[in-house]
Amino acid sequence: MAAVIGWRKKDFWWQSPVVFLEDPAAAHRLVWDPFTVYSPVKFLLEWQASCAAKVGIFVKGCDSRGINRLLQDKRLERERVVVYGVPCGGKADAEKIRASFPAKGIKDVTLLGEQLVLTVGDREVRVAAEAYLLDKCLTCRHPNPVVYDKLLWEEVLPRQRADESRFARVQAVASLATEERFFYWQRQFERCIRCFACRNTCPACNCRVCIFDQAEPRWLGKANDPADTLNYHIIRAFHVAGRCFECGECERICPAGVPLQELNRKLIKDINEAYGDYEAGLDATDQPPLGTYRGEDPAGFDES
Amino acid sequence: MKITTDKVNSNLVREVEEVSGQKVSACFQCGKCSGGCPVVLTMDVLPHQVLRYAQLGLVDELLHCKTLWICASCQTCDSRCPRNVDIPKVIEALRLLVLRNKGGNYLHPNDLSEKVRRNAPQQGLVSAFRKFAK
Amino acid sequence: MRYSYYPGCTLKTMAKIYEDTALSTAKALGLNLTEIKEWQCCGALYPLNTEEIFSFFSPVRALLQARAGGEDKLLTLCAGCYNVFKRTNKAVREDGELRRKINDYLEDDYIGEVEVVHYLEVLKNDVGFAFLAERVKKKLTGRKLAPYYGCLLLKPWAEMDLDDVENPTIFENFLTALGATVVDYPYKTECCGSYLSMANEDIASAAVGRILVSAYKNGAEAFVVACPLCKYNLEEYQKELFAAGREPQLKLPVVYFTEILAEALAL
Amino acid sequence: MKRIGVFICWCGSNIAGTVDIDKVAAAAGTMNGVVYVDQNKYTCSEIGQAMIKDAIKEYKLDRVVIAACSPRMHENTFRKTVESAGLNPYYLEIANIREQCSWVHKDKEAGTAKAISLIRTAVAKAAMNEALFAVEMPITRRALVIGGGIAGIQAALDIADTGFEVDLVEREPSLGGRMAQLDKTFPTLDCSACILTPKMVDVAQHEKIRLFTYAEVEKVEGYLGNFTVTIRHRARSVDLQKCTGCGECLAKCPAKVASEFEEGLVQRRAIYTPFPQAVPNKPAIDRAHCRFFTTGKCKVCQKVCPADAIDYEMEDRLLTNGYGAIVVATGFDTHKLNDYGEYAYGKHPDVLTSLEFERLLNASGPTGGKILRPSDGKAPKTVAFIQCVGSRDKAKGNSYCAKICCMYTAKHAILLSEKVPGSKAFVFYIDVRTAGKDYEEFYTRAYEECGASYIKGNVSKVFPEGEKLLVRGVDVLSGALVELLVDMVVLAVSVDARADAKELAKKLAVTVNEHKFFTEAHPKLRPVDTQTAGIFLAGVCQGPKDIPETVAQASAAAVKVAAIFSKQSLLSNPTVAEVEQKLCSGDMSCMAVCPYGAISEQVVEERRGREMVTRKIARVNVALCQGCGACTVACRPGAINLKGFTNQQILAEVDAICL
Amino acid sequence: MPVVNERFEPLIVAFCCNWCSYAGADLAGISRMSYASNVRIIRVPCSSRVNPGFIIRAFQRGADGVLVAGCHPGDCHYHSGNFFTRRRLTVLKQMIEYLGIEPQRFQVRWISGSEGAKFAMVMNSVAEEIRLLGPNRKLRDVR
Repeated sequence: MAAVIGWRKKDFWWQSPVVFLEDPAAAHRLVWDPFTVYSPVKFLLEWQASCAAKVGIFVKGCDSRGINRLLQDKRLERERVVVYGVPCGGKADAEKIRASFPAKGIKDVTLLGEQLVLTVGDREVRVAAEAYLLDKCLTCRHPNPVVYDKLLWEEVLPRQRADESRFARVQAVASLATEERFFYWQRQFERCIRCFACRNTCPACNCRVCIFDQAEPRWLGKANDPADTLNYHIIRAFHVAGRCFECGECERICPAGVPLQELNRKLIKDINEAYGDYEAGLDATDQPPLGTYRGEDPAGFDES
Repeated sequence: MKITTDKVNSNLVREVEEVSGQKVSACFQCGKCSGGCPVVLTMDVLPHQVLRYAQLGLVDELLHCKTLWICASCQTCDSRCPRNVDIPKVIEALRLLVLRNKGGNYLHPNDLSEKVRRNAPQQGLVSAFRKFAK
Repeated sequence: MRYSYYPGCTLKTMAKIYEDTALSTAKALGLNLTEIKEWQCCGALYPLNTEEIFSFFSPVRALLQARAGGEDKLLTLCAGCYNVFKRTNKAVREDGELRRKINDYLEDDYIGEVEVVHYLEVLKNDVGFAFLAERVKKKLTGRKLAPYYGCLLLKPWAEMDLDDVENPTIFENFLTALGATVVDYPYKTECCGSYLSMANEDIASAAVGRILVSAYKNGAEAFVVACPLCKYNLEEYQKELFAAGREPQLKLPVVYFTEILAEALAL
Repeated sequence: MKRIGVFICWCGSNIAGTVDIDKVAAAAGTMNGVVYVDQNKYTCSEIGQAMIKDAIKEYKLDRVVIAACSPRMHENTFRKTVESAGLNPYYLEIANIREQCSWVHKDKEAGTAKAISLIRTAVAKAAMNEALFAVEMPITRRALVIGGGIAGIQAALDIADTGFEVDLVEREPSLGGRMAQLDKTFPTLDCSACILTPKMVDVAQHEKIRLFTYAEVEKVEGYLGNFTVTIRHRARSVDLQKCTGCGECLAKCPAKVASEFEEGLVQRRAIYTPFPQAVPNKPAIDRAHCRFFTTGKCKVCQKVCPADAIDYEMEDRLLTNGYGAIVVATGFDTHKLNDYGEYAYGKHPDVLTSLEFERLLNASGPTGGKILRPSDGKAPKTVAFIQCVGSRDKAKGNSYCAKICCMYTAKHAILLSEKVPGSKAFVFYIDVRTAGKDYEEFYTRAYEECGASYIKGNVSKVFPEGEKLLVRGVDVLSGALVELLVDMVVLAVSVDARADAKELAKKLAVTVNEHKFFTEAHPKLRPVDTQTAGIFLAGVCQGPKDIPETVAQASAAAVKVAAIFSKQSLLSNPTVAEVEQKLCSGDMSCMAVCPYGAISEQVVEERRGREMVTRKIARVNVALCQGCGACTVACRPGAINLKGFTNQQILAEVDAICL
Repeated sequence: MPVVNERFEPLIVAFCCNWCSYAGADLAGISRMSYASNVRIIRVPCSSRVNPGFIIRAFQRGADGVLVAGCHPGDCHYHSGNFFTRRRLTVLKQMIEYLGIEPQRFQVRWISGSEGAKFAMVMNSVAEEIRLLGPNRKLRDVR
């Protein structure tokens, strides 16, 4: 192994970004804390494109499904990666913590079982972790890595009721009337600045050259036109249809707070209902639902 | 007996389908159910005819037939049905339509014979009352 | 080998001999059966409609008890209970809608973790008929026994999945292991009339008659059964047919397979 | 900038009646890139075409738009026109202003506006049209026929009679297939062997046919006109050159095994010819049962062989040949009865399958053509025939109708009445289906003249009652129960696809349906083609059918093959998919949706920085691609494009049509 | 004087597969079945060639309705293309409805080469539905 990809601590308590370590002596810099939320998976693409050596990678449950995503898309050579699986009890939401505690005083945050331990000044505060976890972790159904070479510790139990909350937001939006739905989404998308962060972080968005970056033909206008923004979001969601494995990074990373999971999960729900339950990222060898069919498939339109 | 458009479109057929979870239109009348039924001899409407009647909306006739009280739910018929129709479930739905009406009970504890009262296993009694009374 | 054990109503009363011989033979074969706590009647019948939810509560509670007891498998004897439990368990495992509905009413969530087995199945798969044959102390050589399956052990086959529904062999192999001569007759899976004997006795009587005559003609000396209701029907109507003089030769004892097993193990 | 010429056709008054041609012409003149506009009363006429050619030369046009009738009508005509003027035929674009405009709109203003819009769209597309070229592909003029039953025999003979070479591969030691097992054939009752055997001999003697028996297809590569097929010639252990077919060995072999040809009713030897009229009439050693091969001792056959033809050392040989086309004719299996315990098959010796009964009828069969009960050798007086065993049964068997059972059961009932005087046939059926020439009459004969009783109702169970069989069912027409004590029960077993059809389909890159029957390219219009060009279907491997249908399909397949071979060379379809290397991520989403197996992986070398690296991308085989474009949508980055219908072209059309 | 409002005439872009629906449109023409002139057809080899990007682009450029028409399931000239179409466009349609676009705006229909009358009827009904909805403003470019 020429390097490992994991997380390290940066200056502030809420920063644990992804790091590439090539020097074994620096291994102590790797951390596992409530903020190691960033997905390391897409860094593998660059690594494998630029270097023939093996690389190690630490993955949470969600990240491991990203590994399967890349494997299924033939974008990864499995034998060139050593996957360290890290069962994950959920990651903390710095915003939620800041809302309850004076940010300045916090020095350290750790997760102990179901409790979050905060060092505020020289005090130690213990609170129930659930209220401070990221929303996406509360609906996580596969906290344990589904593909790995080594598992770092014992598997954790999936969160109760994650199944039921999975489509709750989708159902809420779907229950609105057509016009209300349009205005709801208009309000969401008008904040979008088309920074493409959602695409860039998404392991399912792994094309060498994204269609939105092409000039000939130009599929997406460059001007700040609401219709182009909608175009972007429709096509992005369509491209991950049947392939999105619900890591939720797109939504979490969005600087404008666009609830992209509500769109991704809508497609998942529709596909499951029409074409049978399918969960992306669990098996790298099967065929995603839009790449296959059955003669008796139902249709979402008039087939008469 | 007469088949009319009203009967064919009757809500009762839909109710039977809903309660039973079975599609009566799936039956193509091969009769394999009736041929294998161990208690068919005393039935007035044979199992395949139950489905035929239901397909054509002759539900009234079904609600008054003896067959409902003769079927033993042994499931021989559905285990051989080439169309995957669970006939005992259809008969059960019809039976429920009768039982749920006032005075619809078919069996009362006083009806039991002395022999049954003395010797019958609980399993039989519980089964009989669940089938024949509500 | 350890199992949770669900006896059911009939085995505590009319079919006490079934339970007694089952427990004694199990012990002799090294099977550890623990009766689950606080069980109720399983309902005797699996609900055949889409509207009944409450009928599932009793079997699911019993399955929860079995899970609480810590064993993977719940052993049953009465064919009626076996039918109800096996199908309920499968339905809970496979039908998410039903599972949600049931769990909404129960104290604890059950998702079908326990495996429901019949004692015969345990003898075949866990003990093994070859091993059983070795443990036989008193071979039943020369005994011509007619296995009678009835319906509940086998049907519906997609849910019960115990044996081939038309040509089952588990009873035959069991009896062969005990050294008995198995009587093959085409009525071994034909229904005995079940609960019709409570209300429509003539019908049950006719159904039983055909089974009796076929077994007798094929040389049977006794019936071996796994269901108290089958035993009742086969015995009662045999008496009647005999008394009425219609089938004067018929005097075939009906015994539970556990009684035969106890005999072979010399208990 | 392109130089586009627009030619507007009046089509007499067909277009000019509802479309203001002058107005349209004026509008066309203002469109981007249009340098020339002309109109003509009939553009498809010779004068009209000459005008186009002249204009192309005079005005140096490099793209041509013709606004006229549907491209489905004259696209090829006009492509030739522009080609003869020196342009690539794919520089042409047609605006359909007749079928889709003038003929369907009465309002002249609206019609005119729409015609302008359609022409603008065609102009926008034409500006992006590129030269496309068909690739010329050579043809190997030898056909491969897989399967030596009546379908394969007929296909091979018909191809060979047109003068082309054929290799016929048969898995068993002899030609013949299912038809060889049959006694008489419906509805004429002529003897199966009498009409089949001469054809088998013809195959063996035809100078254009090479017959490979005891051989199987191992691997298939290539495409229409150029398949490369590896055939496994299984070790027969008998040298066909030396063997004279004297049969000495057959009598002396000590190892016995149930005869497949006789449906297990009798035994054959380990060295065997399947049946007396076998072609080639020379034995093979079944090594799985041969005493020498299983125990190392015996060699009796070698000792008795006067021709020294036995060769225990023989090994499988893999031979590879080139073929231009393939006919698949692999036939069917009969349905296994494991799930039908209620019929007591295997429990009572007098419960038979229909194919077993067929052998009892056959003069060369185990009873010499007498209908006798396997249990006691007596002639049955009453026989129950049960239809649809494993057919029309989605619970335990095949959901489809096996098509042939109604007719062969009528035949069995007729033959029973002829062979056992005073006998009685009961036929239990769900529906009787006799769609075929003279079929209904044949069925009528069974119940009217031959005394068969037809009972509508599926038998529920057969109870062995001593020597007899109690058949229990119901007559659904009268509602009466049926309990018949009969001497024999014959089960009309369903027709299954070959158990290994899927493996063969995979080798051939064709598909099977959910029942494992090979899928035709179009259910109505291309029932003989597969969706892989150059591979054709004959007989039951495509779906249940009777002998006349099988023969007809085999001959049809032969014509399809001959049509290919009669061409000088093959031209590929130019509107095929194309991969742009720099965009392709290599995830092969395109491959999953391609119905023709036209997409495969290829390794390409690329410069990255200073070094050369390799990676995998998609590759389109232009010989296989039919140009549907399903791949283009599966490809997220748009790396795979469809020539003639590129993303650029269609987006340009969309932009123009919305103006 | 009463003001006569000009009737709204929607623009409908129809992507038709060459083998069935385009042939159906031709048949409607050959049979002289008149239908709404608002429909503009773009010919594609197979409905599976229709990229969702084309559909969105049409809306952006001002189409008030988009129709994709292909062979009936099982009749695809290319064997399986429309089966993929069915899955893809079901997903797309349900998504854009979820985003608040009226379901009538984007439709998918199976029209065979022999269904000229059906082609005309579908065009009329789609045109009428869209006319009632009014112009597409939600997905249209503002510039």
